Amino acid sequence: MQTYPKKRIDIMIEAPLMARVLATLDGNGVTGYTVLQAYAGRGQDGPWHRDGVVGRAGALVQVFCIVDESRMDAVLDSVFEVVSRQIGIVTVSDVEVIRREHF
Amino acid sequence: MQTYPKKRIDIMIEAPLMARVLATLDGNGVTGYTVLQAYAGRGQDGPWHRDGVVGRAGALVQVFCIVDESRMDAVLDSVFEVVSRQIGIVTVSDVEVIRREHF
Amino acid sequence: MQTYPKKRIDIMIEAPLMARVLATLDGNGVTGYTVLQAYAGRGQDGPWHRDGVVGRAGALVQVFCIVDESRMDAVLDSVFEVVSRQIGIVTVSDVEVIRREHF
Amino acid sequence: MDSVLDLAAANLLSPMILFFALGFFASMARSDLSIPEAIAKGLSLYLMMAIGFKGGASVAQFGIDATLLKALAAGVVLSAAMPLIAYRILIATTSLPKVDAAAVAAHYGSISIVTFLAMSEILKSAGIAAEGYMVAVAAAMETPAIMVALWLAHSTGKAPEGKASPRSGGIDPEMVREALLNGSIVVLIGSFAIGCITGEKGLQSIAPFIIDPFKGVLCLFLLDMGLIAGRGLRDGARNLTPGVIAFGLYMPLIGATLGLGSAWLAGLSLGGSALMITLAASASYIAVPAALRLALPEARPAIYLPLSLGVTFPFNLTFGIPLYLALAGLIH
Amino acid sequence: MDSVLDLAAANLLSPMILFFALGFFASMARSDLSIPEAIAKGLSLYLMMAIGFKGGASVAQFGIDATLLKALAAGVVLSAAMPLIAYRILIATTSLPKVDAAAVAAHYGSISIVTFLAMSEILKSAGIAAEGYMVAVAAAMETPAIMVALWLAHSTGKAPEGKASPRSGGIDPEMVREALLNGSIVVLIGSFAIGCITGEKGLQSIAPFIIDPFKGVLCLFLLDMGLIAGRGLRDGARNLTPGVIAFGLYMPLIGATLGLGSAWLAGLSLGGSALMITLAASASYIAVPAALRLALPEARPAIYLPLSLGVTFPFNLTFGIPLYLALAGLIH
Amino acid sequence: MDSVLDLAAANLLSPMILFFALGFFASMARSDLSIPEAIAKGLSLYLMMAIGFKGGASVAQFGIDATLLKALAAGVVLSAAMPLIAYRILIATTSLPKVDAAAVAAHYGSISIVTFLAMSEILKSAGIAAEGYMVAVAAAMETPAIMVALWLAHSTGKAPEGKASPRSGGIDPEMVREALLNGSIVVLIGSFAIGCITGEKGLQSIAPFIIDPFKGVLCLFLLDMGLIAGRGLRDGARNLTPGVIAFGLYMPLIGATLGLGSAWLAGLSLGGSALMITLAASASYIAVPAALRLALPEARPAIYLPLSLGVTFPFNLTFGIPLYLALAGLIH
Ligand SMILES: Nc1ncnc2c1ncn2[C@@H]1O[C@H](COP(=O)(O)O)[C@@H](O)[C@H]1O
Ligand SMILES: Nc1ncnc2c1ncn2[C@@H]1O[C@H](COP(=O)(O)O)[C@@H](O)[C@H]1O
Ligand SMILES: Nc1ncnc2c1ncn2[C@@H]1O[C@H](COP(=O)(O)O)[C@@H](O)[C@H]1O
Ligand code: NA
Ligand code: NA
Ligand code: NA
Repeated sequence: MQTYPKKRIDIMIEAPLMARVLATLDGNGVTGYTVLQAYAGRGQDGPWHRDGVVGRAGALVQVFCIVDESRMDAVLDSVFEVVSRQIGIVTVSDVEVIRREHF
Repeated sequence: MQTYPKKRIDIMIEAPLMARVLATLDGNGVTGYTVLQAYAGRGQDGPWHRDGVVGRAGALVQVFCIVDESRMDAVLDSVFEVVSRQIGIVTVSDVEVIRREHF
Repeated sequence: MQTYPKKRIDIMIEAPLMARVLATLDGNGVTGYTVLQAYAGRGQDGPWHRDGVVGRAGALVQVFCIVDESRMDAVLDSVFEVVSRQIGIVTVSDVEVIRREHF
Repeated sequence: MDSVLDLAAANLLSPMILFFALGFFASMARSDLSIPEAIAKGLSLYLMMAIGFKGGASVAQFGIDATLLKALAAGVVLSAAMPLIAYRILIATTSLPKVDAAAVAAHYGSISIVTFLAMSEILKSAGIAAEGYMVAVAAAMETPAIMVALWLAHSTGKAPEGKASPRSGGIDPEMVREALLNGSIVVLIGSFAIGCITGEKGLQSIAPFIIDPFKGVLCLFLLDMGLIAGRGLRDGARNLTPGVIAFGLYMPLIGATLGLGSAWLAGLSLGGSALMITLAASASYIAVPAALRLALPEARPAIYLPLSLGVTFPFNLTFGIPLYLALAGLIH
Repeated sequence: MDSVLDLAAANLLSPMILFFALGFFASMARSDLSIPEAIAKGLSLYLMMAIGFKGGASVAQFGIDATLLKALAAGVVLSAAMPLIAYRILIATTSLPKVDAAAVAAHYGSISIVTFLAMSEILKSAGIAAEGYMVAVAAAMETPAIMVALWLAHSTGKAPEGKASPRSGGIDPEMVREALLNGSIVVLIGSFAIGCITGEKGLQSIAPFIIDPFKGVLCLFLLDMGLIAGRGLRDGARNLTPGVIAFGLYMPLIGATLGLGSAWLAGLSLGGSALMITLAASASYIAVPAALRLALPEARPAIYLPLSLGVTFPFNLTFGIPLYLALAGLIH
Repeated sequence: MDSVLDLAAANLLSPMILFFALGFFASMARSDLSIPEAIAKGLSLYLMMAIGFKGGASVAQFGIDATLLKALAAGVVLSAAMPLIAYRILIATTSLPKVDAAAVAAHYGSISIVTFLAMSEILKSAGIAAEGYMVAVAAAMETPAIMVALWLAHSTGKAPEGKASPRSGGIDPEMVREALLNGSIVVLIGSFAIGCITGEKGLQSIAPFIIDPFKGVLCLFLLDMGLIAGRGLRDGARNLTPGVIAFGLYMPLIGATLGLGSAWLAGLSLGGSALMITLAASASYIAVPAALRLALPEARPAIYLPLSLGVTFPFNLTFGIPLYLALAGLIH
């Protein structure tokens, strides 16, 4: 089956920041994104667990977004601007998609 | 540590379609798969959020499946048949595994 | 935007084993990790579903961890020691990160 | 007429409707208020269990008669007939593609159990009894509309079959099984049966769980429905033309009229008639969308969901309910 | 004998058992009905909290005596002894590998708190009092069986140690700590202690939460247990040989007999004896599986889970409970 | 003085505090007990809904007077003034960087609704009435402190602006909207309004849901708060210097004193004064942290969360509440 190379951007971010990151992606004309809720983790600031957090702060979400390579730099730049002052991990990886029109 | 190259297929699909996609994977003899529940997202049809959806429709799940390259095309073809009329995003990426027998 | 190559290790593991895997990662000096909760799946031992499981046993979690290539083998070795007798799938893939200091 | 207005005012100022309104306006104002999916599902299970059990226990107490069968038959016929009417109206008055028209029509043939619950509470407050088996009628009305709408979509020939595999279109038996065994129906009918078997004694033993807090739980659930309906309307309104929105407001009235006739034919009591009218007037937003995503994926949820959830549901809850009760009064 | 049959019929037709059956058959019929994990966990916490608190408050009211210590000791001995018996029977009558036999044995030494709850409700309906501290006995019986089974698995030498690191086998102290501090036990014993401290007054202040709706919540929880048991049996039956299935049906009777003896030795009341018998007859499906996945990963959950959940649990709930109550009657 | 000690003892031995302690020690002992996030969120929604509704219904019954406005004004002034005081103290007595000092200060200006709930229950048990609108005062006190703290952080010029975009710093209107429309406040104020509208009659209709089980639900919720507070302290204690911990213990007393003055100025009743003192003494751990992560990300949650949750909250719950009630007695 014919596949097409794209980039997958993964952004781990604190839940209270989610709306801001999504607005940034919207502003960059990405065709879509998906959010997963993380369950637990540990970083330099110590461990956290979804069931042990009050309110929205503290828990992380993972936003991912499949984009064309041509758009990648613009997206990364503007996402980085949002997450630079907060907890946030951004990774990029290679994927192949089967429907080109979608991205 | 010795690792072996495999393919990871990720299928984002509406929850009501999940059973059908899993049956397709079963029918293709994959050794296993795992499903994650997505939390929120946006696509061409607008945004959705798990806490704002009634019933099963609307929310997405992400099915992933580690397969041997030799089996990949067969799996992609039959998955594509199921998702072609619905919302569905399929990506393929390279991974290395540490237990060869398992896949 | 400047990115740096790292490795992403994904460990699918039964929930009761989670604490042990995380302790192993802690012991290996990884800078952090994140856990997602899986929703359903199938393997050689048959299917499972989060809503159909009593207690902690049976459901899977996915631990992932971005590490520098230099540390990868040590992490894999010690993780493998923990999961070798249990259900556990470990994959490794290439990612690029935008903040080098973090890993 | 006076009493209808009184009823309407009383309904609008009841905690149930006010909590719905709170949710609706919170969504509209983009508050981050949300009820976790698991809690919403739990509340919904509770409501199905409680309403089913109470219906069954009441059947155990008062017995059943031929009316039950007549009411069931009337319900099934209504559920199958309303999509045909709705479809024709949509084709005639809007520019919706046929496949979307069929999908919308399915929603109006089927029912909204929450609207039914709200009417039950109003009847209870007003001290009006109703046939306990109306919950069985509600369950029976969920699915026929889906089958008819699928037949409409495929027989009018315009459903783009494209490269679709045979099993992703048409009415296959697996889909019928799924629709009949969907979780809510199983709990509703199962609890109804358990209520029938264990009767008044069973009811008493679990009354502090399923009866006493019922209305309060319904308020909390309606808060969530308000959030979802408001969000649906906020995100979806731009996809709805004025003709389609109007349909979402007058179709319930057509349904109500048909429901009135059926209630009269079946010989239901005042309370039973009000419930039958409410079922006919209400539109599905759970069972039908889930079934259509599988069987008619070309139809756009962005049309049918905001229409059913954001337009018809709030209309029924606020203005419909007192009106339907008044309508039921016409034949009693 | 008459009254046993009456009791059995009353039990089978109680809302609790009927909701369990509803869940069981819904799973068997592959309905998509499911109760979200978070809700199931919340219900289970509620049940632990309520039963613990009530037990404690009753101890505060009626005091404790030497029977408490005797009952605790009897429970611990039973929990440790039953795996030895079960293991021997399994080795003698089935072809299960030793490690699986040890794992299954652990389940039958430990207990099912839901079966205990169901018996408590039956006693309450029948107006039979029971010692409040039986919840402490239940908690004490959860863990010893696990230790004995691990010792069995390792001493019979056939546990494939392979390349396993030392900390993934054997009985390490960390594992004991985990088993003793597992969430359910902490809530059960903690609520028991709070009930002891705050007594009747504390109980009254939260009775509308922990007493009144208790039975209804238990029904909803049993609906979920039915779903899970049905699914367990559906997916797992093919892994169970007739000999193993038979064991899942007669082992509870052996346990019940031993429980009867212990109750008699400890000098428990009619209600307390019925609970002790039920604990001995019941098999774990929560604490033990979780512990074994860590400490004995070679044992196959595909054997022990369907057996405990899909065979023994339904058997105890439906036929066991009236039988165990009748057994308790033999010594009173 | 006697009665204060009695009150303190009664409070410490109430089921509420004991469940909190159970959770606290379970976390400390690293038990795996946890309450699913969805359940905790559901319980919290329930508590907001119930307390808001009851407050509103009481206003509907007893009417409002000028005291309402005075109490609201006093609350807003307190919430804005306390961060200024707290900030100065922290700068003078600890080595916290300015940005962390401002962040901590924000927490102590704002309020903890759970502490408020616990005080309400104590008042109810003691048969002391309180102004129903105190829930509105509570809502009004949540946000002003955040604004003042942000102004502090930015005006003292030491907030590292770095390469931050304008919208991630300062007080932007979007952030104010978010803080005012946050879920808990919307439910609290919305339910208060619904209580005002539907009054005693509305309250009666849902009392079996929002009144009867209230205290029991609060116990379960406090079990969870105990788990979270214990975990917060366990993981976070090493980040807190003795000076900071001391601040977490004496700042509530300063707040209480200011609250006492405000209650006196506003002319509140005994119960209302106790609630006002409690609000002033309590520290936020939900609304403020969420807002600060957005607006002041340089401030370290590892300081302010364990301090507010692990030190001040348990202190207020156990020793603070009886003390604040005694304080309120000084002006009545
Ligand atoms: N190397 C990593 N791999 C995966 N997730 C990480 C990693 N480092 C940090 N995280 C996640 O990001 C969160 C914040 O990290 P930190 O900013 O280092 O405290 C952690 O709690 C983890 O959930
Ligand atoms: N480029 C993308 N990257 C990640 N997820 C996407 C992307 N596009 C769509 N999605 C997900 O797929 C769903 C349906 O997309 P669509 O069919 O475009 O409406 C969205 O709601 C997202 O959750
Ligand atoms: N090939 C695979 N791809 C993705 N997930 C898998 C795969 N094989 C197994 N799994 C997951 O791992 C669990 C245990 O697998 P197994 O040990 O084969 O029973 C399954 O229930 C799946 O959730
Ligand atoms: Na209808
Ligand atoms: Na046992
Ligand atoms: Na304060």
